Amino acid sequence: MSIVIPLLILVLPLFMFLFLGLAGCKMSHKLAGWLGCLGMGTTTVLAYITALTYYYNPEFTSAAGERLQVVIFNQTWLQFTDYLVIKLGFLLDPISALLLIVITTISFMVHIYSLGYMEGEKGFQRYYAFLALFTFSMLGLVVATNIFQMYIFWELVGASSYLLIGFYYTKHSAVSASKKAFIVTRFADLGFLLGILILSYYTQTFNFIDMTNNPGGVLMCFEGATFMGCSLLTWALILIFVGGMGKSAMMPLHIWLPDAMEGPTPVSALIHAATMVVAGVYLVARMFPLYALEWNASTFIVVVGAITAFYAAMVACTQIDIKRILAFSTISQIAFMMVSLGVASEGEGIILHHGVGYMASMFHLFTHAMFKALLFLCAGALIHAVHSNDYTHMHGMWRYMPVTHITCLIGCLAIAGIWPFSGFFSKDEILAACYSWSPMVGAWMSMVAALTAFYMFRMYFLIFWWKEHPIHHGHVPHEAPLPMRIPLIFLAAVSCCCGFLHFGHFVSWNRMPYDIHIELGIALSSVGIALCAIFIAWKMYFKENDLPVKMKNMLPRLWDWCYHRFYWDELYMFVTHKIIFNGICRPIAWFDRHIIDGTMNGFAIVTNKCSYAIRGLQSGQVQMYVWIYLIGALILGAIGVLFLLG
Amino acid sequence: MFCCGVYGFITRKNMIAILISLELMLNAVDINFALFNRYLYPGHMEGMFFTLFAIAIAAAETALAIAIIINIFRVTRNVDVQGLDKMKL
Amino acid sequence: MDYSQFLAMKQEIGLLIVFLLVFLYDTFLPQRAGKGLPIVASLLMLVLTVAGFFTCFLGSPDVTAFAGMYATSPVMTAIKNILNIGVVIVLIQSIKWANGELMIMRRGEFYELLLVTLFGMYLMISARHFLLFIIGLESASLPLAAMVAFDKNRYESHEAAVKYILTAVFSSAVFMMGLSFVYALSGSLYFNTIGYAIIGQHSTMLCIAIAFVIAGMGFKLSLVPFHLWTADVYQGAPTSVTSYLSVISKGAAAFAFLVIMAQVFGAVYEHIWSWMLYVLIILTITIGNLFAIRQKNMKRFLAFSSISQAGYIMLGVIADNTMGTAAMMYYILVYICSNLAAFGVIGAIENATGRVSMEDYNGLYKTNPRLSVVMMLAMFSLAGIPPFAGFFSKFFIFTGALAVGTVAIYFLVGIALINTIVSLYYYLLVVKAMFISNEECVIPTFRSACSERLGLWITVAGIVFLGLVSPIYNWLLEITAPIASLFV
Amino acid sequence: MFENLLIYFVVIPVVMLAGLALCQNVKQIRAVAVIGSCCLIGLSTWVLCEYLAMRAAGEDAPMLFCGSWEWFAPLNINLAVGVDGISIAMLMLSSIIVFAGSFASWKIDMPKEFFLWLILLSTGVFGFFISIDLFTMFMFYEVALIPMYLLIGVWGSGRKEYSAMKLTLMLMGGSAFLMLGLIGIYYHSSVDGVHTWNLLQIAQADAIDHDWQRFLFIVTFVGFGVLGAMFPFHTWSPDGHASAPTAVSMLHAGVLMKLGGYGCFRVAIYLMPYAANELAWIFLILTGISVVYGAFSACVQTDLKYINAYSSVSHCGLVLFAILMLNTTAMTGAIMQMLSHGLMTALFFALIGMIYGRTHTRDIREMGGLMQIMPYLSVCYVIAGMASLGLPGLSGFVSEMTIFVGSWEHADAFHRVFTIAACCSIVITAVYILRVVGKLLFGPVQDDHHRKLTDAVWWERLSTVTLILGVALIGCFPNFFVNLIKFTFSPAIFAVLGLN
Repeated sequence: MSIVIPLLILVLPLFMFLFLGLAGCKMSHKLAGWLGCLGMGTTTVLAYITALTYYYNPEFTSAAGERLQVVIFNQTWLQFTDYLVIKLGFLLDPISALLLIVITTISFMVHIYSLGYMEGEKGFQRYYAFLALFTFSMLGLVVATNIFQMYIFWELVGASSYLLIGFYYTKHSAVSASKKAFIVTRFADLGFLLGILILSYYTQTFNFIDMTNNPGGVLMCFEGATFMGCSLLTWALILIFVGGMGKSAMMPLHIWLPDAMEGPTPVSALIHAATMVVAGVYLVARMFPLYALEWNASTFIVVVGAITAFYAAMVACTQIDIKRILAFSTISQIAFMMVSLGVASEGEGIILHHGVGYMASMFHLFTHAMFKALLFLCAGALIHAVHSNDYTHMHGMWRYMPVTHITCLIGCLAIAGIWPFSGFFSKDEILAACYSWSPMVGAWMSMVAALTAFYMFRMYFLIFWWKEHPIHHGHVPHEAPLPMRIPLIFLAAVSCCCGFLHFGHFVSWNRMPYDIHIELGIALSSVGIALCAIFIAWKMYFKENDLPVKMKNMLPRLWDWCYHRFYWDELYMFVTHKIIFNGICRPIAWFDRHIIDGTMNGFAIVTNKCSYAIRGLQSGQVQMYVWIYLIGALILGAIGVLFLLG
Repeated sequence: MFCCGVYGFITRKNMIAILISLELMLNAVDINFALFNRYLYPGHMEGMFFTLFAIAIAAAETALAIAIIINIFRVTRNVDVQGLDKMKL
Repeated sequence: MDYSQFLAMKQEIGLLIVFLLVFLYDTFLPQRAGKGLPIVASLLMLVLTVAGFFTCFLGSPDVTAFAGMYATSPVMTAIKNILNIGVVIVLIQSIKWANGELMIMRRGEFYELLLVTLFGMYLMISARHFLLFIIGLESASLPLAAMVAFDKNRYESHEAAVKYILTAVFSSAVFMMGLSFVYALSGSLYFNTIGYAIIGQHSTMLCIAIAFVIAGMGFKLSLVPFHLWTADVYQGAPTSVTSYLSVISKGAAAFAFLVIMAQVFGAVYEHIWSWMLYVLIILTITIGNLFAIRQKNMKRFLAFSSISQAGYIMLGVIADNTMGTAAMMYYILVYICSNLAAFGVIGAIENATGRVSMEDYNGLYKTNPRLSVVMMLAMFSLAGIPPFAGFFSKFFIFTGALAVGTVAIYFLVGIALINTIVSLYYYLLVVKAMFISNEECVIPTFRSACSERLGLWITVAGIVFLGLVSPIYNWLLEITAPIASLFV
Repeated sequence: MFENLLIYFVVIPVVMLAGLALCQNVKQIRAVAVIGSCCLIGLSTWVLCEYLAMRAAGEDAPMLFCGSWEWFAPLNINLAVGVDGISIAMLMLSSIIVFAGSFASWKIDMPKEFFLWLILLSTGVFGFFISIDLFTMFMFYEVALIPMYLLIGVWGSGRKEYSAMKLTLMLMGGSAFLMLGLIGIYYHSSVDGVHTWNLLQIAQADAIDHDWQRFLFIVTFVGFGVLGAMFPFHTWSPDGHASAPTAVSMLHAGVLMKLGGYGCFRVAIYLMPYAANELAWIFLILTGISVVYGAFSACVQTDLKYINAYSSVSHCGLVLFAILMLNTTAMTGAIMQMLSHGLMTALFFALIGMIYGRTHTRDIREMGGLMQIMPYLSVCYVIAGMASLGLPGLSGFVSEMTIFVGSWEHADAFHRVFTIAACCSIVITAVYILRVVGKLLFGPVQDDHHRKLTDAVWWERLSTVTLILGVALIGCFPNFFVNLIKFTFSPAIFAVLGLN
């Protein structure tokens, strides 16, 4: 494949960023918006060309049917040692091609959507510049040929996320949310960095292909290197996963994601639902052969994922802010993907069930990106209409926003896992993988799936039904403008039908084509459970009634904890402010000013004191002078004698 | 004798007395030289010569010192050495 | 008697001629012409200096005269020339003061006394016998007492003179006492003879003798604890005399001290006096600095600064090698320039406004930028800041000292270096006063006299070029090379 | 003598000094400053190109453009010059910052005196970087230090007299140690009794015996470490920077602090490899502390300059930390960090100066929402912040990563622990940078008087753009710089590794 198109995929967004960033302030909003869309559209087309060429051109398939990993280009960027070299390159393989499609599609949709949503906002051009920056970084991340390139773009993605969350920089909440997001992910990235350092120290390479194609060799490199009873490889993988936890908002590093909803809603759709947050999943998938080697690491992933999934689902059941509900739902769904990756193997390199977990995870990544972006964009349309994030200000919206209503319903059905919507297929595979790993995990995840259906429909009913819309000040909600409707419809369509894709043919753990089997038992039971959950939600929230309040009063403690997200934020506040800020920083600053500085000043003071102390010597009395003179001479003689004898 | 001179220098208040003490010290030196010459090295006369010169120098010193003390006396009407502490510390 | 021996004493004789000419001028020319005396004296000194350099460069051989009592060599010629330069600058700077109202009657005496002390210093430097040395020493210090008392109308001047004469006599008594012990031990007063005689002698008496000799010389050099007169005398004496005292007298004494220690007591360097000097140097530098920190009177401040500078000069003695000697001579030369620049400014300001307190210098840069810049250069040079000469001299003297190579010397130099920080502090205080502090009653803008400016220009040139122009130091090193035999 | 290009790094500033002394009005002064600094940038670029050409031609001497002219011949003191990749990088950095600094002090009071001192300072800096003779190196080092006193004392703000005095005394204290060390090196520099001050010859002879190496290493490292803001000798830095005028902070943090790191490498480690290998751990502890300690301290400061000063302590600590790792990668990282920190901290101080010049306060609690009022400056500030917290594409990332990868090459627990601690600093850095950015630039406008303020004018823009370009250039094309620097290390490192 020629180098031009892949290169353009990366360069075009970067150029748009620089161009809009530097020249944007001289343009009109409209021009900037259209330019942004045009650039993104071109990128999307190029990405599709690349991905489809990759999937369908036999050139990229080996004789055995295995899809090849192709490095389109790989340019040395920074050379540490002879072996450790950061290269900037373009790796084309099934998952990166998949992500290329996902990212460009969603990004393009968001670009179009924002034309309507962000209309008239101050800093419109800046917004598009940041979107372009984000897209560039995300694309760079997924096509990374080596782990350090991924780290580079990982950081860039974090920074663009920071900029976009803090887009409304005059709002305190937005500023602190962006700060929180950056710092939490930074903390996680520290783990990632350490993981990279450990891994590269032993393997002497950053290259993904070198590592993943020869997991045995990697294991050899780590021969005998242990720390606290675990192989250093495990530690490295866990640390790298910590990076993924940060970005993908796994417990306990999830706290930034709900707050990140302070950003504009399209941004939430793009970054905090569809693309950036799955970077962690992508990272693990990228390194899957290594994780498959280490039972400890993959089990860690499963445990973290399972807990997070349940936790986020519980919390989502009680939230009021629709974006927060969606945020927690995102956390929960990503946890699904993580679990799925974790359960794909059993350690020692043994892949379970043809690696269905891996495939399912990627599949869910794909479908989730579509329907979650859809849901967020719907939420954006609603917010655009009522100027509030709070569902208590919505209710009964079906009457006013039919398109939004229908598309949102499709999104909810998809996420709930109802046949024939896309979520059904991917979630089913995940559950199947879980059951084959351990029935307990399978049951647990089924429960979470039920919860998912419940809280999504809780939200749906509360927004669109429940009771008549309370009209304030004669403000009647209106349907979203055209630029916002197009993406909704497009994504809804995709969510409806992409489940029928033969996903296994494109993506599998060993890149061999693989046929998906729907396991009827699991499929039926999970749909059944989901329907039950939807039924309960319907019972409780379709019409205004006092069931929710009763429920709440029945389990007040639980409700409280869920509502307050199990007080994680407060815990973090306590740790950062009380312990780190007041307990470490302040004492250090005090120590510096008073002890260190005091010592230095102390030298000066002591010198001065000495100076005053001895001033009596200079008494002005000649006799005193002579006396000192004589004593001095005698002492001098004594010194001579002393050294002479001693 | 040297020690007496030193003692005198340190304890006397009157500058003239101090001057006399100084003379004592110088004379002690002279005697030292003369003695050493006479008893230790009777062959040469170096010590003796030195003594002669030292006496001359002592005289010059005394003259100068007295001149200055008189100057002081003119200003302060006093020859008390402990009063001379306008400049100190 | 071979009268050709007098030829060895070219410089002394030149100085005598100058002295006589000044004397004759003063005595026989009418009162009106008295105003010309300072200029004439300066010119004559300048001629002498130039002539001295000629002898220097034409090559003056090592000569001894008067049965070895007197000796001269290129090194000694050089140090005398260095002193001459200092004297010329002092004389130029004092022209205005000497032409003041108060001085009309006594102008001549000042110059005569000054020249006599200079002669004494020459003798000290060239003496190879303690008799001659004592004569030099006394004639270098007694007339100074008269000079210190020169300001008849100022009480401080008299007080300073009394303090000076009493301590001076006391110290010379101690010194001679030490000599008498040395004599008792060696039976001779020739430097060489004593040097040979005391080889292997490690008696308590020798220790006492050396201690007394060091004390006597320490008085002239104002080493702690023999320094106590310094501050009072510097403050009390007229500025010109103070500057003379602080550089010329100190420089001559330092060199003489070096000769005595190396030639007479060289044999017991390691056993006895190096340790004494260690202690003395540490005390001198530290205490000098500690006192200097608090001083408000500029002259007194410089007095303490010069005490600590003397400590650094002593590093050249303790080095006990040619590099140290050269560095010491260089240090003296640079010190002359820097200190005279400082005293020149102080004198100029004192003459113009009568103010000598450090607070008076606040905001000086606003009104008298040039004077402040000169003062700043002087301070930087004294503090050892490159690219000014003081840096080089300090560096070389440390280099010379460290050639000894023992742990003790590293320790000593370390302490000396730490003290440079303290000294930097108080030198910067002056700079701060001039450049940073603001004051209501700033010294008004004034134009200093031509002579003062000339003197300052010379010193500034010295401060700037003495370091950067390497041949000067190279030459000093070259001429000290032959005396390597002195240090065994 | 004048056929050697390097000598012009000293000649140009001296000519500038002379020119400034003759200037009559502020226009001429600015002209001299700008033309001179342009010449310096041109010269350093020229030297860089020539250097690369010579290297490409296969020249493999450790230093190029070597020249040596006798000065104090009996002591073997020469005016010896020579450069390798590191020095050239430093020269580039210095010339850029002098350039930016000249523009940043466009409207200073008493411009003549100010620029005289500033140029004298840069003379020292340039002279230091081109010297390979310990004596001249030391001389230029001190020349660079002392103008600081007046620059801060006269043109500074706040507790300027105290800070200026403290800074000068502490730095001179460091140089006192240094002088002892350098003379010590001189006396042990060769076996045959012909002592030399020449770095290359000393390194080649490798004659300093091990006991002395230990002593001299500690002394020289501490001496340079004071300037490199090594814990616990860093306290001059916060006060000094806080009181200094803009251009001086820029030059001081940007260039002068680099003298410390450069000296530690060039003298302490290069000449005493054995002791460096043996005693590095002492200073690793200290520098490791300063990395984390500086970052933590910066978190609670409220004065912009204090924040930055502590951040400098942390970043410069990283420089020394990396140098002590004694391997090529980490040392390359150290030099990269010097470049990077030099540029970005200069940018920071320039911006702080510009903001302070408008709002007349540096307390972040009294400001807010500046992004709405002065978008240009604020954006620059964000870029500087991003560079500081190590965003890829800007310089900080490159250097930090190189350092971490290099440090990680030591597999023992001691090094690992300190490396991990150093890595942690990047998180803390993010905390304090974002704290400032959040409080200062974002949020609502705190003080309504600030609404009237104007954004940057052209000279301020020029000054900042130059620095941002530098930061971005290093961040985007690091390999060029890394290759430039790396070649330099071989002899020094082999010397160290040979002992292992």
